Amino acid sequence: MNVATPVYEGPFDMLLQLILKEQVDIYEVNLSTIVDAYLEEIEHMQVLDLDVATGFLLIAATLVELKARRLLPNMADLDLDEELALWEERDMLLSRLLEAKTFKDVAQIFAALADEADQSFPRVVGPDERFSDTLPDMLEGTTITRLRNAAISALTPKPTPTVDLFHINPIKTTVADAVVELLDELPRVGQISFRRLTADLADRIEVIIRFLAVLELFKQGAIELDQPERFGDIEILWSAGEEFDREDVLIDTYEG
Amino acid sequence: MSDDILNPIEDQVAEFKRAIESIVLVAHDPVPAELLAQLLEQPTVLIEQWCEELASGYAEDERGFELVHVAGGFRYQTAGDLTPYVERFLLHDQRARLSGAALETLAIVAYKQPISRAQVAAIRGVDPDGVLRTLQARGYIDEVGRDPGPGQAILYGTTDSFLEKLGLPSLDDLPPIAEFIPSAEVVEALETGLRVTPVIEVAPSEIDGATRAP
Amino acid sequence: MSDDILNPIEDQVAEFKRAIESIVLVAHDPVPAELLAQLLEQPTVLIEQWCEELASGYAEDERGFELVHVAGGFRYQTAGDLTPYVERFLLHDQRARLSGAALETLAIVAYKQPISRAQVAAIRGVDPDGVLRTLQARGYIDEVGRDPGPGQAILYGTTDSFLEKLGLPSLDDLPPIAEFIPSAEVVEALETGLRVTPVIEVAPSEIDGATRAP
Repeated sequence: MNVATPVYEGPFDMLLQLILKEQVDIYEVNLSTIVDAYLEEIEHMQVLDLDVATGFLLIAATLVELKARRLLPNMADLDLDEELALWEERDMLLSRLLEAKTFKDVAQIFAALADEADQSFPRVVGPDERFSDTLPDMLEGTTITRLRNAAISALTPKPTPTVDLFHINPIKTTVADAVVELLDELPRVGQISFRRLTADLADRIEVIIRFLAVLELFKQGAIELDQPERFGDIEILWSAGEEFDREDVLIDTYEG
Repeated sequence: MSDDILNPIEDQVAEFKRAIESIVLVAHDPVPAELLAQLLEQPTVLIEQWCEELASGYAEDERGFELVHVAGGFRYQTAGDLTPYVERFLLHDQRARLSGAALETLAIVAYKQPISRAQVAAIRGVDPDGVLRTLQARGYIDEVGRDPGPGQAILYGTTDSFLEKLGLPSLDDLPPIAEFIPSAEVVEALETGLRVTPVIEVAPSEIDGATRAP
Repeated sequence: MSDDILNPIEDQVAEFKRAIESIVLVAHDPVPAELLAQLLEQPTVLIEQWCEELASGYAEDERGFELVHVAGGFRYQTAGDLTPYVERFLLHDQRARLSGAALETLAIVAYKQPISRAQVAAIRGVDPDGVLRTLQARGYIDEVGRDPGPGQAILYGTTDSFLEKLGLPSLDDLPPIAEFIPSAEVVEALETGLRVTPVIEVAPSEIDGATRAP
């Protein structure tokens, strides 16, 4: 059973995670292991969007070629142009991975900044009724045509906004994935409401998956739950502390 | 805080007064003392006393704002003598102009009234609370009823002043829009257009050949 | 004010600071120092100094609110440690948490703006359409122009709401991107991971299998 497959957000992300997973001893990072792991991950993605597939396959092809070159006993036989092209490919891949890693790290800083800023609530009350006569007419210069156009633009159905991972939609997020995400996130946040936790998810199924993951963590004693009102929001409190054994949870999660 | 010996009760009082300040700061309507009492789990008389102490503290410090007791609750408002500054600011305020988002919200209310906050949110995809409040404060929309269903959501509609400002005799004179709005199916079809989701068969022989290499 | 002799200049300063308090109190959005300078007919540097003095005064008095410089202006907000009280009052926190994908995309737009959809896609390696649409609906990014090249791609940039979301005064206050360039160890790990050094002798048949792969 395939438990706790990391949630990849694209071909770079997948390669990056595969390489960095090997980072225990960097001198043991091995191109062939990486290539094998990469191809294996692609194989696990049973159904792929064509656009997405090309991205993953392009990188797979580059990796395979790199590996092949590494296996060749005699480099002298190679066409020089081909050789250079390959090196170029490799350097490009390397720099893109570095860029991807950079923004992954920035995203974490952003998350921390946003968490801190969220502690304070701004005053957005505006002037009280004593000033209502002073306020200029907001509708001045607004024509009926503008209003009609605004209505048309607002009421035209928008294609369902799929936020996350829609590019690898066929590999539906699993409860196990959600558990992995929560295990990363909850210790950092400490306490959060369920509504807030899922506010950014576009698909109902993703919210449900998160909910099942929360229940799973509750069952494992990693979190405490509180729902002060019926049908009200659920407060999630990380209670497991540092020594919590993540592996235990991961093994026991639902089959996705 | 001036004593060397810590007085826990005094500290607690300071904390409650800070909590009052924070709550009243973000409140759109005057906050009743009873509500503060409930939130802080303290007797109403104490709440009222603390609010008065805060208010006189601001007055002593000659702050540009006051904590006042109006319409059954406490709120912050600007000191009376500063009105000229505030008015000058309001005339410059960005919010004075109707933003694209605000105009869309107003248009939705105009064409779909009576409509609830949640329904507007569903159409716009974002929380319309602030915009609705502004539009209501300006008198362009108002509460026109309650949803009969569970929850009894407030329903909004446009006002006479709205019609007046736009020069419309009645709501029936709003230009029709139905014919300009494509159906959801059409939009979806346009969006997905050429996107295909075939099962990609990664040629097993080639991959195998590659992965089998040591 | 403690002096018996009236100091008109000092009095004027006190008045300006009160005016700042009153203006910021009624504002919906952070008020730029330049706007305050214009309204009060005083130099911006003085405005900024007075705002800082007000802010540190509130901090000294241990008020439940703060005056902060965020998103290019000054605003009142609740003190960070009072979150539980404010949340209890507001009942539910409507502010959205950002997903990992959203944060990464925001990071790219923030540092690379103005940037096109295709450029974001190139960095993330995935189609960013959905995420960009969500971020735009939330008001964290917006279209800031068109690429002059063929195709005239829409260019995105971050908004003031983004700065508010992160609690930053301006884009200049973003941590320098250089700080996030991966460490030498990570670079080496990536480099080693993709290193091509022919080391192993292999049976020719398998090599054929490998090189034929796309």
